[in-house]
Amino acid sequence: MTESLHLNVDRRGELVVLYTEGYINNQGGEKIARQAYELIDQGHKTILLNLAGTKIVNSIGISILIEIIEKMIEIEGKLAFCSLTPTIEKTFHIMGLTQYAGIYPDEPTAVQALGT
Amino acid sequence: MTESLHLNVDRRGELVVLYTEGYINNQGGEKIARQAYELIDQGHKTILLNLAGTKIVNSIGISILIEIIEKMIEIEGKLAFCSLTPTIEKTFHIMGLTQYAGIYPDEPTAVQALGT
Amino acid sequence: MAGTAILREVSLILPIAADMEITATRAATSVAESMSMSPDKIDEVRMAVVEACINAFEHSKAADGKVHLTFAVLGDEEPRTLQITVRDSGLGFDPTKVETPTLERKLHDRRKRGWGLKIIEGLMDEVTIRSGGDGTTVVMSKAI
Amino acid sequence: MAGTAILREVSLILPIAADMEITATRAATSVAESMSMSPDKIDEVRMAVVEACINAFEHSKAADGKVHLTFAVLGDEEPRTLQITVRDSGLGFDPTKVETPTLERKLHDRRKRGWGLKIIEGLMDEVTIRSGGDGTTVVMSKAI
Ligand SMILES: Nc1ncnc2c1ncn2[C@@H]1O[C@H](COP(=O)(O)OP(=O)(O)O)[C@@H](O)[C@H]1O
Ligand SMILES: Nc1ncnc2c1ncn2[C@@H]1O[C@H](COP(=O)(O)OP(=O)(O)O)[C@@H](O)[C@H]1O
Repeated sequence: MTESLHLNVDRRGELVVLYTEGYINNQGGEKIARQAYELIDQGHKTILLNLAGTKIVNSIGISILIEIIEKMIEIEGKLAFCSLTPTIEKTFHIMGLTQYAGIYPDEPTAVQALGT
Repeated sequence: MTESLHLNVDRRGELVVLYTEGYINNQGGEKIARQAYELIDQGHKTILLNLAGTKIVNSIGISILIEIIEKMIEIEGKLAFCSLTPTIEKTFHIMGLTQYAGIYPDEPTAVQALGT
Repeated sequence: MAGTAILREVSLILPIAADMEITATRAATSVAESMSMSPDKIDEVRMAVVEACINAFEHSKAADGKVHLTFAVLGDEEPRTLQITVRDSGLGFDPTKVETPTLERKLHDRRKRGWGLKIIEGLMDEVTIRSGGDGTTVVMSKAI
Repeated sequence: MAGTAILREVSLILPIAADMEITATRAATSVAESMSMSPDKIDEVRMAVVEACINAFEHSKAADGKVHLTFAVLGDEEPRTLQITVRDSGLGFDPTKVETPTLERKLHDRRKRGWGLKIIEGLMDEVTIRSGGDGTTVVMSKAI
């Protein structure tokens, strides 16, 4: 198939970085959400999604990410994003997502800003 | 435009290596031919076409390469190819081009075989 | 008038099937590249095409199971605008009844979806939607 | 019978214009990837598609200025074969009158061209050509 999403998890204490590779569509979004809820259940409260490996998303996939943001607000955690393509970043702006999730140009900047 | 061919020339005494980048169609083939005839006029008799940067060709482009082979036979020179995609190599076999031009997997092998 | 003649047009008919929107984005990319649109703009076009396609896939219930696309290069002498039409022969909907989503509201809503049209409008220069009993046609364009 | 049902079909109409064969190869790639064809085979399909398109572009003189392609995924339950049709409504030709080229002869000929059909036949599993006063249809297929 075209591109099914791959996910790599890097646990760094409280912070977890999730590296995506491929299309964040319905299935891709679900995969990220399953992983995020597992991490939240394990006590992690700060998740950084590094999207360097994702060149394409759709609104169904992003809607699922909004569910994670909602959960994070509930538990007073944080979901942040880094290394977005200009189009994905623009899309997040269009949706107003930038008000509820940190968007950083690259991983070092994100990690520093998240201060974990 | 989609892909107009770029050509890099590396003169190494008698041998000249031409590096192609892009689509070898009508215009791409003509560009290679113009360069090859210029080199032949300058006295170079062995030309290696390194196609590592070419993922697509068409039969019009290849036909123009056949003109170069004809010219090489005339002047007792050599045109050789290296670093072809499997499909381009298969196409050269289908056309019988391999009988009149050396086809090598990579540049070192080609340079050694051409013995210049 | 500038920018109104169709210089070139590519048509594509896709079956309603998983990931077929990717095929649409590739056709869009080819046509956009052929008019030397910048890579960033091409990428925005691709995203808009994805959204228009998945809407047709998901909502149209088109009996023929197809989505029809055209990619038209508009211009005078030079290409100026890429105009993309995404058409289905499905149930249609009333675009004026679609609520504009806001994240604030969506965060408390059960339904997080409903972003496609807003994204399309945000990424393309012009968007018009015609929809009725014989289906939906989204016409969207972007200047190079 | 195995391999005869059309599981999915994508249609593409291209204008006769420079580099438009690239758009065709991208559509072919998408459909071939969706049936998990190997990259090497996909690449062979691409080359055959290029040749069939440039033939139609160059020789058909089709009055509508268009080339019509379909990419059909054939199979039983699983996809088995990619069948590509390239059709023009041009002048047509008599395939039986086309000489099979050999490099030996071409090296001494003024006309070095004439390889397209041979390449298509060499790269695809099956090729049939129908041609007449109402145009040319090349149907070519490759199993995954
Ligand atoms: N092609 C279509 N056919 C029928 N209804 C559509 C079509 N496109 C959009 N709609 C309707 O418009 C609504 C909003 O679409 P959109 O903004 O893309 O968000 P979503 O698809 O996530 O609901 C859809 O829920 C649907 O009711
Ligand atoms: N779609 C077509 N319409 C009309 N004539 C065609 C078409 N395809 C092929 N032909 C004829 O068949 C000949 C052989 O085609 P081909 O093997 O592809 O080589 P070339 O295109 O280089 O001549 C062409 O020269 C042309 O006369």
